[in-house]
Amino acid sequence: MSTLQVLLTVSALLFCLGLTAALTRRSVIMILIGIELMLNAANLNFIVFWRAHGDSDPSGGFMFALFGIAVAAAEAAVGLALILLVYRHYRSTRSEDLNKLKG
Amino acid sequence: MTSTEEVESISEKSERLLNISMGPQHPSTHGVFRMKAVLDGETVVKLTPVFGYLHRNHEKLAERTSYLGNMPYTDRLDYFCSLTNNWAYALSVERLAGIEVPERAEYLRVITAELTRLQNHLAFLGFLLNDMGVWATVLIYGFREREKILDLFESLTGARMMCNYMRFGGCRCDVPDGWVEEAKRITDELPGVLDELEQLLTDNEIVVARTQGVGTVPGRKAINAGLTGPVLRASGVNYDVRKVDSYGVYDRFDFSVPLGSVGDCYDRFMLRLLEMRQSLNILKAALNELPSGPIINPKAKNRNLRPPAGEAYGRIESPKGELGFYLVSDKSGTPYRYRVRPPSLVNLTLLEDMCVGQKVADVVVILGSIDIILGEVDR
Amino acid sequence: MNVVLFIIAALILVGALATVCVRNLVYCALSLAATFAALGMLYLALGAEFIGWVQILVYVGAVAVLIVFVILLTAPDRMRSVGPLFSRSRILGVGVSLGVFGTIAYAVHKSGSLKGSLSMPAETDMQSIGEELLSSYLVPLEATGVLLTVALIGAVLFAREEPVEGSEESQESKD
Amino acid sequence: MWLVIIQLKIGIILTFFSLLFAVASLAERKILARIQNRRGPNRVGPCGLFQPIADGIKMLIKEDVVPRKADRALHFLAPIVMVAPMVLLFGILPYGGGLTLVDLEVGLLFFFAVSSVSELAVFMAGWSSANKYSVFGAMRAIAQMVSYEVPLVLVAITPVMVAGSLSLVHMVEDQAGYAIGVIPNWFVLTPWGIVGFLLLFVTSLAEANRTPFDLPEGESELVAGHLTEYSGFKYALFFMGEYFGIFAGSGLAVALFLGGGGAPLPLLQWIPPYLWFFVKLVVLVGIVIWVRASLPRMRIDQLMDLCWKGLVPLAFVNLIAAAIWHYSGGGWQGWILAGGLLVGAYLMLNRVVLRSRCSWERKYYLAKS
Repeated sequence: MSTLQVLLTVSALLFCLGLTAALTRRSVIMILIGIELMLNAANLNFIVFWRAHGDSDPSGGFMFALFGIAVAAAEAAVGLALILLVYRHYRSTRSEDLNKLKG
Repeated sequence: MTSTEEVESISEKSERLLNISMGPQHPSTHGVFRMKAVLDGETVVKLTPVFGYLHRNHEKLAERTSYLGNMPYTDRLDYFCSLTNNWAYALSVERLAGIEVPERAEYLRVITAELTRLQNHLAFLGFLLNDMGVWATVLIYGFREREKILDLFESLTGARMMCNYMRFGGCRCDVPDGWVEEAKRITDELPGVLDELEQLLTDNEIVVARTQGVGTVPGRKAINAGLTGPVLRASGVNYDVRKVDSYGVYDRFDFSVPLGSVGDCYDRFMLRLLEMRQSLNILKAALNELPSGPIINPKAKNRNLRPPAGEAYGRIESPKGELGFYLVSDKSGTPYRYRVRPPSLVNLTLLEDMCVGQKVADVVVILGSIDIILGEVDR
Repeated sequence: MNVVLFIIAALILVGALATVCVRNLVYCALSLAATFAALGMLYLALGAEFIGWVQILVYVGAVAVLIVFVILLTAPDRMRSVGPLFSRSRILGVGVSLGVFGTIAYAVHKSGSLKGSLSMPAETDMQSIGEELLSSYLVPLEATGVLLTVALIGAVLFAREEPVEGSEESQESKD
Repeated sequence: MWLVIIQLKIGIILTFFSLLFAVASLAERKILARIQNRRGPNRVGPCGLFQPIADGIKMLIKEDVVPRKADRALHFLAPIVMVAPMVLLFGILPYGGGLTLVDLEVGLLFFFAVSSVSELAVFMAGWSSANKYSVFGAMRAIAQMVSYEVPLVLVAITPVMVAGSLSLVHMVEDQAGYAIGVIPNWFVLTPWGIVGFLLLFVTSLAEANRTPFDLPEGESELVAGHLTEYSGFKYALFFMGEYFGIFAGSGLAVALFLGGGGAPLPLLQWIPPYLWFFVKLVVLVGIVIWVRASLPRMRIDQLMDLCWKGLVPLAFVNLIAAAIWHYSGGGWQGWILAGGLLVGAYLMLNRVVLRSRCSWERKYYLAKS
């Protein structure tokens, strides 16, 4: 396997670990953490491909990763604010307790 | 809101409330005082003062001790102001036994009481600013001046803090040579120091921000809670035992009582500064007019005093508020009942009302602005 | 060079694994921070200096700290939690993840265009990044700015506390 | 060969800052004492000069107390996570004269990225101690550091904009030279520069948890905040991290606004630049100590108000003022336009922030009877 493939596999593993966290953990915070891991895996892909195909497009992947980080930061802020709101309403951060549409 | 509703609303929010116990070992509770605080984030929701950690059985001890033997115990009540404690106790025993006090002794009592007020307020400013986090700077400036006054006490009474100076019918000893001149020199220096403190503190933006609007007590509420002293006058109530009772020879001096308008920590802090200036006026006049004569009524009996049966209440304006001693005599050599009305304790009654809704950091400032001494709170 | 990359990659995977499996939420958040830092190191090692430091600044310095802060706010007493760690759908979740991983890994392994080695990093000095951002990427940049502002306002609105009955207001009216 | 030189440089820089830490801890006590009419430590060695050594020995041999319920691993790691990034920061400061260790192209970004790691250390310390005061202090510290990072970065961007580079070395080069032959071209001598320098100084005080922003360890309410359960050498490490943070912050201010190693007068250029750098740094550290002796602590809501309603808007205005200054060529028009903008913004913000709570004017009556 080439280095490129190894790095892409790492990224895939990272993504799947994030997915596992998001799908299986009970805490809402852990779901958010899983989503963050998945976003990071995507960013890693951008950087790796930028390194691999930098000759044709010298800044595309780089910029994509940059915007990805900015958007992920916004996502984290809003997500955590939502978790706070949910916690205030339900007094819990376990996903199973959040089963009502109306409080 | 009634108390049951309050409890319910507290338990409803309880999951995000934080119970902390400030004290009895805590850097800024002025001794072994404890506050059980319930916090919602930074805001105080409920606060319960707990005291008694320094309880020494003062009142019961006094009922087993002779009248004169109690005098040194009173030093230990408010250990910053032993001379005013002495005076309040002596005053009530004199009322109980009907003892006259010679004029020179009255003047000496006024002088020592006002000096006590000055040194107490100087230390108060320092401790209050310490509670705001100035790392002892103001405290040590205040202590520098306080030391001079304590030196005066030492040369007069032999002790710096536990003076044990008053006797029934007068004072224990006369002033040593040059004492009056030294006292005059120190009183002449103090206005400059006060100017300096006022300049540094009253317009300091952080001090203003930390104290204005913090722990506000409206005048009527303060009266209902029985507050006295600068804490009451900061709320705009004109009540000063020196004016109301004009005990001793206070009616001979020209001084006024500073009054605040809002009743927050800033007013309490400013009132102390203003009161010190009035004290200086009294001191200056008293030192100039100090009459000659005996310092103690020769007919007064101190040892083996057996006052006639009855009761008496003597009160004075101590630096912290109205300090009173209530005595009941059954003609024996010891008081039948001995009760202290400590201003520090009574002024604490509104602590929770002042603190609820404020931030945690305000609690220590409010406590500092009330100016308590645990020796007097717990007795 | 490759050895360094492999070590960092191993760090990332160990960190991510710890994040997913550890019971204590605080440990999860801290190992997440470590994973982020290791990712930043990987970017540095791959020659993306700017992205690497931005990654550490944004993820370790802001996102991880925010997560930790929210953990403190929501479960102060329950951080050493009891009860099952995973939800009822854990087997399904792991299955889905394994399926996704299998698909991607198969594609990566079989793809012919990925056999080549990494090329030299393109020249990315700060000057050119800045100029690119303000020329060809101006619209995305502005859009990101708007998005961040909206997110900021939204987060503040969400997290803002509605005045609780019987708190300060009624206290004041009582006097 | 270059490896030896680099190691030599690292050695010099680390030795200098460790020594400065010892001297500063003594100087802080001495200066505080002088300001407070005291003498300060004067028992160990001549004039108390060996006090830092005695302190160090005491800290080293002191019992390391860890609360029973504490999380031992994190409790142990927190001081290390605190100090390590702070040491890294010294690597990129532009001392000049060949002592500069690394000239990172993204130096400023590196600075903020690495220093933001200390927030996690504070959290680890507070949470692992299993003490309510510790957690409380840690939450305050995180809220404060995250908030003050915003104006800090905004202010640091202004010189980046004018110098056109993130490299600290490049920024110092941009401030070299003298106007009219005597006045140095430091950024602090421009309208946006002086505002930026003051903002940077204030925000670094807050980032380093120093008075008047030392709420996280505000001893009058929180005992010692996140440091409550620390003793012995772990506590010393935190103390060291705090000091290193102050040094690094002062170094950043020197590099961004005070011309790095540039001499204040052309006449004094024979003194090597790194000496000038260290002189400026030490002066700033002295001011930090002076501030500690003279200001009370702010309250948490006032702290946040100051940040979000005062410093952040002012930092934005400063950014615009710097742009105006840059495009107006920096002459007297620049002074009038940029200076006017900043003064106007300051006056407006002053009204908004200060008027919200204080009523300044108070009336006191003197009752005669």
